[in-house]
Amino acid sequence: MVSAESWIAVPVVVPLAAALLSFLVRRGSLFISLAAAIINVLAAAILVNQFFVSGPAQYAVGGWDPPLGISLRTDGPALIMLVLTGLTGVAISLYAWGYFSFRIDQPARAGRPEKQERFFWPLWMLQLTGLNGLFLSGDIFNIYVTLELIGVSAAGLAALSGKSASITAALRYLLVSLLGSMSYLLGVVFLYKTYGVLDLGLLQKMAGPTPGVIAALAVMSVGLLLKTAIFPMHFWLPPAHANALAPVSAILSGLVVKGSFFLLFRLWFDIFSPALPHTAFSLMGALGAGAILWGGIQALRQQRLKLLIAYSTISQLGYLLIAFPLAFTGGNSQTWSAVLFMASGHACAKIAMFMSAGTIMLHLGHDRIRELAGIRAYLPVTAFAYAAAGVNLMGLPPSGGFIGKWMMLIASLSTHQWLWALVLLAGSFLAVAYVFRVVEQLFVIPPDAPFIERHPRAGLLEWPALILALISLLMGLIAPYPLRLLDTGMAPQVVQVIGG
Amino acid sequence: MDSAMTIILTGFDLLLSATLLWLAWQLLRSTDIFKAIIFFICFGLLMAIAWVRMHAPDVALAEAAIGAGLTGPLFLAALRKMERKQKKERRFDPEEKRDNPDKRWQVRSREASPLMWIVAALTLCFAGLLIRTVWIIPRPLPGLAQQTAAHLGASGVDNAVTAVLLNFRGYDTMLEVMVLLLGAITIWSITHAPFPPRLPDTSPVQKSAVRLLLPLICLTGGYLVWQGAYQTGGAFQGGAVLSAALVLLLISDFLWLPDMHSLPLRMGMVLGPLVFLSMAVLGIITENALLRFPPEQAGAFLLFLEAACAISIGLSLAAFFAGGRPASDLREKPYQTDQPDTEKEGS
Amino acid sequence: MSWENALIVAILMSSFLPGIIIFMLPEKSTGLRTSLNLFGALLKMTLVVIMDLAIYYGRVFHMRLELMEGVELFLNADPLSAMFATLSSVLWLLTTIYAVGYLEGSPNRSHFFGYFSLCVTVTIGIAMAGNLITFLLFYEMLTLATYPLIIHRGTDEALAAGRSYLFYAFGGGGVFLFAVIWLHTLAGPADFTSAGFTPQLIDNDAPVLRFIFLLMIAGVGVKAALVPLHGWLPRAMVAPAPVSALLHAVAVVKAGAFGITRIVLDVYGIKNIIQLGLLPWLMTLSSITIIWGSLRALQQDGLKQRLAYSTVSQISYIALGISLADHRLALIGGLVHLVHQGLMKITLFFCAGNLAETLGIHKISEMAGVGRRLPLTMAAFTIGAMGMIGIPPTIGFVSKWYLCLGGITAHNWWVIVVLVISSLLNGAYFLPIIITAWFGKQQGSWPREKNFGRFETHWMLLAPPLVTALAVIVAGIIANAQFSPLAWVEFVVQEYTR
Amino acid sequence: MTNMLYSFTGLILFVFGLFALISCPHPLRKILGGNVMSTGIFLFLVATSYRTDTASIDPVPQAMVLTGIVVSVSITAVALVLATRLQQSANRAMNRREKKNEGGAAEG
Repeated sequence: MVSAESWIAVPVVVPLAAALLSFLVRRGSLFISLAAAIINVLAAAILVNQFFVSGPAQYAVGGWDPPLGISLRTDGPALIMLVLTGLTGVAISLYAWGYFSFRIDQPARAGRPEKQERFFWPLWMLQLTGLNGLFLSGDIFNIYVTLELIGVSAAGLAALSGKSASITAALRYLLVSLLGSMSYLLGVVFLYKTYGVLDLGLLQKMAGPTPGVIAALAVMSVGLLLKTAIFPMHFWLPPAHANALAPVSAILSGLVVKGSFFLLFRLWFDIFSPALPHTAFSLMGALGAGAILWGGIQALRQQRLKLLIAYSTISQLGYLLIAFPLAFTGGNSQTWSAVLFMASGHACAKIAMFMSAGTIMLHLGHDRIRELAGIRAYLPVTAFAYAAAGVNLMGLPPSGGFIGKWMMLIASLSTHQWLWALVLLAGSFLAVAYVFRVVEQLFVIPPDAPFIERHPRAGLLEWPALILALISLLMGLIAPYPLRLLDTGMAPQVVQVIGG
Repeated sequence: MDSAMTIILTGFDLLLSATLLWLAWQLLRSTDIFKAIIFFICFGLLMAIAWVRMHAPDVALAEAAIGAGLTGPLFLAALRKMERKQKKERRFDPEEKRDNPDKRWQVRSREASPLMWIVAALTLCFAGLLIRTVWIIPRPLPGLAQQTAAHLGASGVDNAVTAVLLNFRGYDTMLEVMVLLLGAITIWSITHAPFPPRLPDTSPVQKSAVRLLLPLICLTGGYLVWQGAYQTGGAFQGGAVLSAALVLLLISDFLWLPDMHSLPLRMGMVLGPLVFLSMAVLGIITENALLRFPPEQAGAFLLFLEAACAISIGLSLAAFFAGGRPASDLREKPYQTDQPDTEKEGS
Repeated sequence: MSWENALIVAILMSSFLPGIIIFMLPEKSTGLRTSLNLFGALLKMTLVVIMDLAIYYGRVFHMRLELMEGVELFLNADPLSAMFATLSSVLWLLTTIYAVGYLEGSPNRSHFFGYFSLCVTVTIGIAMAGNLITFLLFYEMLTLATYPLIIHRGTDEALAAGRSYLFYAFGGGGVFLFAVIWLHTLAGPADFTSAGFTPQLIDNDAPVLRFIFLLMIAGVGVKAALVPLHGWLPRAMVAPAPVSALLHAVAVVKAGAFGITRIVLDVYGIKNIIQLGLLPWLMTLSSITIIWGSLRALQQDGLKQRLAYSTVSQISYIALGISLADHRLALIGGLVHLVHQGLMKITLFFCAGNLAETLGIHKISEMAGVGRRLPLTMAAFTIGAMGMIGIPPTIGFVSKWYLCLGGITAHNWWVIVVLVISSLLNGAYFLPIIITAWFGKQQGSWPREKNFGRFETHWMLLAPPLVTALAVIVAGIIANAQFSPLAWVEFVVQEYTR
Repeated sequence: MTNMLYSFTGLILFVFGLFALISCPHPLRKILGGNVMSTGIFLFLVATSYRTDTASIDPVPQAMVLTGIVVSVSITAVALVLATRLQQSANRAMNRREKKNEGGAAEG
């Protein structure tokens, strides 16, 4: 009989099957994918439940235990990301349904939206597979394969709109992603050369500050920072995210960068933290500070909504890096769980923002910030969703962003690292400025506002965005549950290193 | 070991390494892209020799078939498509682009750029650091050789590489097959195969040659798959050979991809991944673990798996070569980039 | 859940839920929206009064929700919160009636009333916040909830005012957050009980604690419009009159003043704050604000601008009273002004709104002879202005009287001087208005006159200022009755001077 | 000895490819660079586990390289198609422009 442990395979197997089927049979690919997304979120819930009952689990694929075989593992960080992709996955699928049916109804675009929709579903399902595989994987080479799965499907999704600008961006993205994963693979080789194993758990037990580990971690981190679009290696992100179709922008900005960030997080905190010197963490923090300020300033200068949101992604990713030095020296073991908490809050908010931007673009035909006024009269839910998601970016209570920022500020002030605290605050002010640049346009209705026809399916576009925005807004209130997940998922060794 | 033999081998190693590096340098720095691609093909063939020297015949075969055999033609086909028809330009050459109004990839004078020198210096430092690290890492560990050997009996095949690939680390391979399919899906989503045909007229000699060769190639592919269980070979090598057959058919006008119906193609492409996935799930149901095969029947399972995968791999690789989906796949009229983008979005 | 908790939740929900429903209502369903609004406001007022009684008879209202280790939401209704909550909910009811009349027929009312309801929910949250984090939560949310109201008109001027409001409010919010976290790392997570202030901490970290105090005052001082952080307030006058009333009397400015009170009395505690020697700083700051605000008010010709600067000045009476926190009478004077200023200022803003809405008058120079056209409105205005100056028997007199007594018992002549000067200035900027309104001669026609039939203006615009004007006098006369504001403040102060 | 030699060759190939990927403007050259890079890593990986004695050779790196080769050919193919699409639309734009210029010259 099927054992309960096998649920761990579901988040990989089900989207994969959906991808194959939706490529094979075109009719109903929407419903196949939607069903897969729902099963995926259910599986995530079951895994969380199992985790609370019996703690972190390891699963040997093919019955071969590591180091010979590949293991899948569930622990706090993996589960929180799994739940995140599960929830946002359903929302994105619903949104994409509305999005494509909206576009197909517009006769001017002969056949193109049909093509886009047809290929969107298999690519999106493969993306989901890759992400889930990455979160669950316990093997560094297997992670490489999932990274490539993510990278290629992301490039395919980015190119889907078919415009020259997005093709250029997709090609650049693909090359960057290739560079990133090659660096990662080089690191894998170094690790295998040093320890002769590929399993994360075994590596964690063996790792020490040897030259092989340092070299491996250095090249892996550079590759992953590149893939995560951390300043100053962010150049590829804004064009790729801003020129893609709206559901694709949401996937890229909300989930794909989080995938490689998650890996970075796992390597630095979970596996190799004993091997790393303090300066390395400070360097990460410095990159983060640069990202926050640069991304924020660039976001202020943009004239197009989607570009603004894309630059805000760069800025927000900086927060996640600033947490590195703080969690290392901060004395508070909660700081590092704040990182993932913040990352998931940001994912929900950013997806909601891109969804709203897409809805606005579908209705208006453009996304020039100065000409957005009046849209609220026809799309009130969208306008509100954008603003609510903005609250998370600004880090105001009770959003998930606030909880993260609170923990980081506590850590920086209690260890007298004033600089990080000032950068955090400056980033928040920049966020206020760039969020309200748009919100003030969305919230007023000038008397001469143009009339816009609302699509009958517009609800499918508006409500998923609102729900995700509200999740990100109210995440602070349910913080104990995800934090408990992270707390119990923390490996004892890490507590000792960071806490002591 | 005989000392004379050692000296010869060392000399061979040195020569091979030097040639590889020289070829790589040439292919990256030569002014003409066409030449660069030819260098790349040579590079791939020499790499295959290097793999043999490393006692990695499976990799050698894959490199020869995929690395040089398929990737090279892919580049050539891409280069050909990039050429402008109207002008006399034989091939797309960066040096010729200087006085071109299209500034997209205009080459800045290479020697003059200080940035280039900085990048070069940095990469050089990086190389130095890497080599130093390798130098100080202690002698490599045995790795997983013993573990693999110990469990080889239960894997269902005799070839250790195949055992690792399909059984011990079958999960990797499953995802990798998906990456291959993903590549094909992505290519289909980007464009469709060139239309109208760009190929020169095929001579009758070529046609009959292909007719003769075709069964032979298919046989070889099948044999490689079969042989994978015992010696060098396997689904990827076999699939690559199959794809060569398909490519031959394509370029000699036997099959014209735009005319082909898309459903059988899709079915063929999905077949391998689907079989792989079903077996994985079957493992959960019967053996209580994802991708676990019953040890007694593992051999048969793996053979079936490899055969299915080889077909899909062959089709996917051929799809790479064709460079797009068949035109019949579209209900819409052929995509025309000549028309300016009608969508306001993103402009 | 005990009935006390249920009551707290019900008080918050009684405006939150109507707000959410109003957002979803179509623009046209005016009747339903108005009844929802009024129902919510009445319900909230009733519930708050019930809570007041329960508090008076010694019930404790506590409600906690832990967010993470050391961070919890804590709602706690003590007499001080009850005072602020009562003020807000009563004035909200009146403002709602007024706003319904004021905005009749104008577009986007769903949006407006939705945020209006959220605003008061958040204000009640501020009133009942039991620790700094909860306070911070609602304090930031208040900025968000008021912003759409300020830019409601959608003109460029309104957007500019909104930007300046955001700049000040979030600047203050950021500084406040910084200070809260700093204090948190020093004194640990604490409710409003000044528990973390151990003697050692004060000995070791006195300069840091002083600095944090300054940061905190600066943070809440933005909303309380302390000079030099008051710049947003006059600009925000472009918003519709009910919003001005809300900003000045019900929510924003009051929240700032309430925050100062909380920081001094509950976060630091009177004893510690005296030990740290911080009260003279606060006194200097508030005195400067009082004088400066009055001087600026003198120069304004726009009626609402003059009222805005008058608020800047008047709010600092509260801070002035608190800066003498070790003297019971002064403390009473300061705290009771929280209520009194609200009643008086809302009257004035209602009247200013009536002038603008009925006759199109925005400037003082246009007001000559308006007393004959709008006698009731101007009567209410006169009463409000009298209160501001501090003429008996209005409530303004009561506040100033207690402040003076406090100054005398503290032998602090400085306070008396400030009070006298500011009262003279109050007279100087209010009396001319009253004189032109009643005795001036109308010149030409009114800028933009509307007729509302029976009354001088729409009854919904008229009733609220009359009620509050009446309250200004009645509460002054019966200041010693059992449930007058003054009596309640004495009940509040008992806790702090025990 | 052989290990080291081929490891170094692999690493230098990696760096060559990296340099080309970063600095060459032409997309085909970038993609070639990527291929050289990956080949370099594969060589490094397999060279690490090389033994003169065939029986004790670790098959895992070889399996990894096989996987890697297939992944890399997929990426190459996708990148090539993207680059082709781009160049084709650029060519078309150029042809249009030239046609327009010629037309203008004939009229003038």
